[in-house]
Amino acid sequence: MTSIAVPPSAPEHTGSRLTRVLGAATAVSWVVWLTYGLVLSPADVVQSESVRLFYLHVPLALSAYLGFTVTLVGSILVLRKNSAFWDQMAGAGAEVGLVLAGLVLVTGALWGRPTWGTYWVWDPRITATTLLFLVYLGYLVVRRLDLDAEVRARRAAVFGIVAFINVPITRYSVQIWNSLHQEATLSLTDTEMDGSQLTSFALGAIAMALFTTWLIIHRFRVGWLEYELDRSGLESAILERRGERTATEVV
Amino acid sequence: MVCVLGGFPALAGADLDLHANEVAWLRGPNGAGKTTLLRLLAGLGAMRRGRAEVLGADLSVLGDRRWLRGQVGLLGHATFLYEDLTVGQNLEFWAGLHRADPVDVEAAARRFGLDGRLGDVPVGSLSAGQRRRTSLAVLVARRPRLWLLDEPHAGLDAEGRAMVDRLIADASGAGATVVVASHDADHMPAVADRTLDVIGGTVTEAGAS
Amino acid sequence: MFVEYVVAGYGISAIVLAAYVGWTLRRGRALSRQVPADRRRFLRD
Amino acid sequence: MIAAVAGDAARIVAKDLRIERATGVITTQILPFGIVMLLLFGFGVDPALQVRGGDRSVLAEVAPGLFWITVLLALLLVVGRAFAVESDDGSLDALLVAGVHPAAILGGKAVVVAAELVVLELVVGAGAVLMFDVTIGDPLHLVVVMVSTTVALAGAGTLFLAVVAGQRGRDTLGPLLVLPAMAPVLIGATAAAGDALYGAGSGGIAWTWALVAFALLYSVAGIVGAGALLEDV
Repeated sequence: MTSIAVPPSAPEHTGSRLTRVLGAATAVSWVVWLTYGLVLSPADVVQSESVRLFYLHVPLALSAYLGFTVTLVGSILVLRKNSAFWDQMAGAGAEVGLVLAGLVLVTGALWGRPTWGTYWVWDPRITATTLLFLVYLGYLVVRRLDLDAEVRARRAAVFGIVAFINVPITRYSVQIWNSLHQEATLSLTDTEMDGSQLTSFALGAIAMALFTTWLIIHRFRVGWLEYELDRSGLESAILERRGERTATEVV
Repeated sequence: MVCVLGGFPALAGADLDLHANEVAWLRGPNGAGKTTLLRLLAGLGAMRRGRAEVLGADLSVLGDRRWLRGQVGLLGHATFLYEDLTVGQNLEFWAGLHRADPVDVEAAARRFGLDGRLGDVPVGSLSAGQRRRTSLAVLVARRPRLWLLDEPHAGLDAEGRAMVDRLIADASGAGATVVVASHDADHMPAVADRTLDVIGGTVTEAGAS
Repeated sequence: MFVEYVVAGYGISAIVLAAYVGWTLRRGRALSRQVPADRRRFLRD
Repeated sequence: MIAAVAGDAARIVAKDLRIERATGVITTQILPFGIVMLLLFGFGVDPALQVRGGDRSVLAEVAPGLFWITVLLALLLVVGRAFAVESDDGSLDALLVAGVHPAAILGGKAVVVAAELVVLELVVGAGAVLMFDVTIGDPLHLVVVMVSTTVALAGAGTLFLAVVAGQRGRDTLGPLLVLPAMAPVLIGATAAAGDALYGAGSGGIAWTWALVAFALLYSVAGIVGAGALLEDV
């Protein structure tokens, strides 16, 4: 772990120059993305206005994968280096990813209603995404087990690594399904895309990835502060524990 | 050394040096950290700060701890026996894991009166004292270099206690180190070479505090 | 057509993300006041 | 060293099978559970119901899925039992103090779980053939599907339950960890078993390869991750 000398005026928030730059970039990219995707680009010939939900849905999904990838990388480094830093990073990635994955499901359902006439279809990717959501929910519960911090970090890391197999399965579920079933499956990505739609996706993917990075850094710092708070609590607990000796002798 | 269990510093500072064929008695109130110290010495549990070497194994190194675990005999509050298996089957299983000599296993069983009919009785229907004898027999067959005994006399009759005392004497006579955590103030002074006080997660030589 | 679904999708997402961001930032402020200054590592770049 | 780990794992397997012989938990509790599930499926899905234009009953058609759901639920019971045997009287710690490598503990447990699942599968499978009018088109394919699925389930179940071993709430958290992660295995096993029973139609051999991959993945993950899960590092 790199140890950084903390100047006397340590900030009383989780912002820094990096997050401010990222935050500004996020704001600009969101304005561009939303203006183009919601106002300038034309409605789809087949799906009409509801195609605009897609400009949100797909970037959310990609960013959720980004969060889970941070969890994978963090988990590997926890096992290799016993790093508390990467343990908090893994937790931040999973929590942000989980929030985004939840919104993927909501926007997917809202897109499905006008398109398919129902909020839920047994589309392989919808099902897989729901399962992915539950897998990472389980990961976050493991992170809250009442265990020694390092033991918990390692157990969570094993789960964080194994759980990741579900990310590519989800990402490619439609292709996997189609290649295994000869019959065609109605899927979210079947529609032909034109230039303006591709632009909307690309802008959205960039905008959402910037936002996700910004958010993961903030969430990591919150986690790190919690970790430090636990540790300083531990210091006083150790002193108190040693104090039992003198207390016993007085009695 | 500092050892933390679930956010509670069970062991907050220990500094001790044990020699071969020494019998050390850990005494102190409940919750003082005796059990944690024994687990730590057995290579279980993680040490969060400080340095410790047991039988030449560095406790902060995982590989060393794994090796150490194979060298020590730990008898805790739990008997580590399988209730549904017989005394003989339990002995056979644990002796097999320890790669113990079958001759030693048989001798150990005889020594604790576990040969004969008792050998075919499931552990679940034994008395607490008989279970403890079975656990001790496993330890004896294993011939560890470091014995870690947590309240070995608890629940035993006079004869059983004498048996434990002889066992401790034999082990240290054979060159092993024995660490005993016990509340038995009448009994232990005669057995132990050294007395250590464990209070509030700290360990000190008796009389030196 | 279907504008209401688009509005609902973007609206719900905005509300959820705003709530989560707000929770994170506020918690960060509250915690950083409790943690001693010399232990507030990784808060700067 | 590998020989020592394998030897210890074999000792643990033999010991657990001995305990099973003495207690009969699997034969008197888990197998009846499987049979009850068969009966309940028969009540839930009318056995007389036919797919329109088909020559099989609906129950026979969905039998592969019901079969694997039964196995998946039984997996939770079987793995829970495998860990309960050890944590009853501190023997998990004692195994470590005996110098047993964590991989031998998890590996031994996985083998026991797999063996018990196989017994369950044979009984429930025979029940499905008798009661649901299931026919087996390609027995060899079915064996491959059953073996690879069993290994994947046993490996993953042991691995995930070890994550919560010794923790409060493990009985309720365990299913949350195991079931969603096992969904891809369930889908694959159902499709591949349907294939083996009624012939190609749902993907040929590809799902079977996927199952073999899952079996390898979870076995390797369990062996590599055992130390991180069972030792207080």
